[in-house]
Amino acid sequence: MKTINMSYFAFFRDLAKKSSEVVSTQAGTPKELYQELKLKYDFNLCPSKLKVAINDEFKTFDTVLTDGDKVVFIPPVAGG
Amino acid sequence: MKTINMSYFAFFRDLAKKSSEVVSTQAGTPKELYQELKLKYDFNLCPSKLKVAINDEFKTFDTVLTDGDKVVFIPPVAGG
Amino acid sequence: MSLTIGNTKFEITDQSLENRNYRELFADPRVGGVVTFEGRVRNHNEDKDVTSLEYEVYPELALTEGKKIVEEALAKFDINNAYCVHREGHLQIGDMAVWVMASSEHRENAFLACQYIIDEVKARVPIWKKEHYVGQEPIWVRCDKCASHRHHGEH
Amino acid sequence: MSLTIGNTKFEITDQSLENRNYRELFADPRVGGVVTFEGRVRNHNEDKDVTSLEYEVYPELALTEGKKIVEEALAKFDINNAYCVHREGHLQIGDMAVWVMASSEHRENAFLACQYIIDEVKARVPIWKKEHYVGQEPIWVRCDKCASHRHHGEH
Repeated sequence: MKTINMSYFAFFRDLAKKSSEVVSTQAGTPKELYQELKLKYDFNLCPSKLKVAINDEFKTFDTVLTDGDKVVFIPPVAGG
Repeated sequence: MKTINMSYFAFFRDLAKKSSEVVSTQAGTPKELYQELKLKYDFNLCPSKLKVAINDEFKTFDTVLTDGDKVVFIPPVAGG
Repeated sequence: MSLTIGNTKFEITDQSLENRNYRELFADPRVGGVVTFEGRVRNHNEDKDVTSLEYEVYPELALTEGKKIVEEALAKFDINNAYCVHREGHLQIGDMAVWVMASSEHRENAFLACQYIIDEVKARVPIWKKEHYVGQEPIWVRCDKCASHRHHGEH
Repeated sequence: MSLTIGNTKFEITDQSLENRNYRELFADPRVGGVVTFEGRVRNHNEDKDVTSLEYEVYPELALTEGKKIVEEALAKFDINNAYCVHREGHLQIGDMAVWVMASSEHRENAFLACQYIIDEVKARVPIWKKEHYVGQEPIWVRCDKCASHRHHGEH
């Protein structure tokens, strides 16, 4: 088990009803972690529409997660 | 003979040393009028680089001049 | 609210963008052209009447990604300076949401750089907007359409 | 100096263009994007050091031609509003010589319209500039090269 520091923004924050939490998980990658959170919070965005940041940098969904990582799932952006 | 109200701007005003004058001319078109003024004031811009306005509207160099017209020869513009 | 000058190329603020004085950003005497883009909150989007907008920002990543975009523009185009500032928080119709500036000796480069920055900021910087409507639930723009809406099918 | 609003699309002024408030020009709540272009006096042109610029205007024709250009932009592009103001008189390095604004629902149209207006104004509106240099006679820009320079050959 590893500890991941999740932050939730916008669409995901509304569904999770929180902006951050610490999760204990066996997920090895963001892809697996998203599947867990999808079940937990009814996250209903297709993974193909998402990006992921690990420790405040964009990473791919199959990056290996490390204990203590900060992870943010990024729904389609809409600035401007 | 007809009477033409000339206005001079910029490059031509500097050469003519005046910003307007009334000229009496037998020139039938701006093309002929420019040849006269070229001799009088040493206007040394090729006619192909110029435009002409009659009564504050762009016209061609072979427009027929009418007594009392206001004529302006327009050197290459450089706004902005 | 301080004016961001010098090395800062991208900024997020919760303060109004009106009445800022940006003159220092292009005080370089070589500058002949300055192009700016202001994005403002419209009163409609597609067929819906919008009443206000909430901008939410992932600040750490928005700042690094925004700065990267402005630096890309500086590298790609022959410009003297470029800068972008984006609002966060709750905005009303007509409020300025984003401001972009590019300055150059020759104007074509400033137009290209300014358009590049706003296009990339909209596509890449982690900022989201929730639109509020007359008589409808607010939605997160661009998230609504890609959600699978599973609740709608549950009876 | 009054702010030109309403039907006036093109203006010539002998007053500074700094610190004007143009907000009314795009107060339309449908407007999502505002693109502006500022042309400023550079300290060089080609290989010469410029110290100042004099703008001379043929006012009657400049106003009708300038207005025509802005109206062309309004007809060609899907924009809400557009406007241009040009200085006359003696300007110093860094002074704003021309300001163009185009506003639209979608930003691409505002970029296209703003660029169209400045390109056409520079090409068509009867405004001339005399550049002053360090240690050289001033010249009327774009007239020097097409003059036949007959005096140079007279000995």
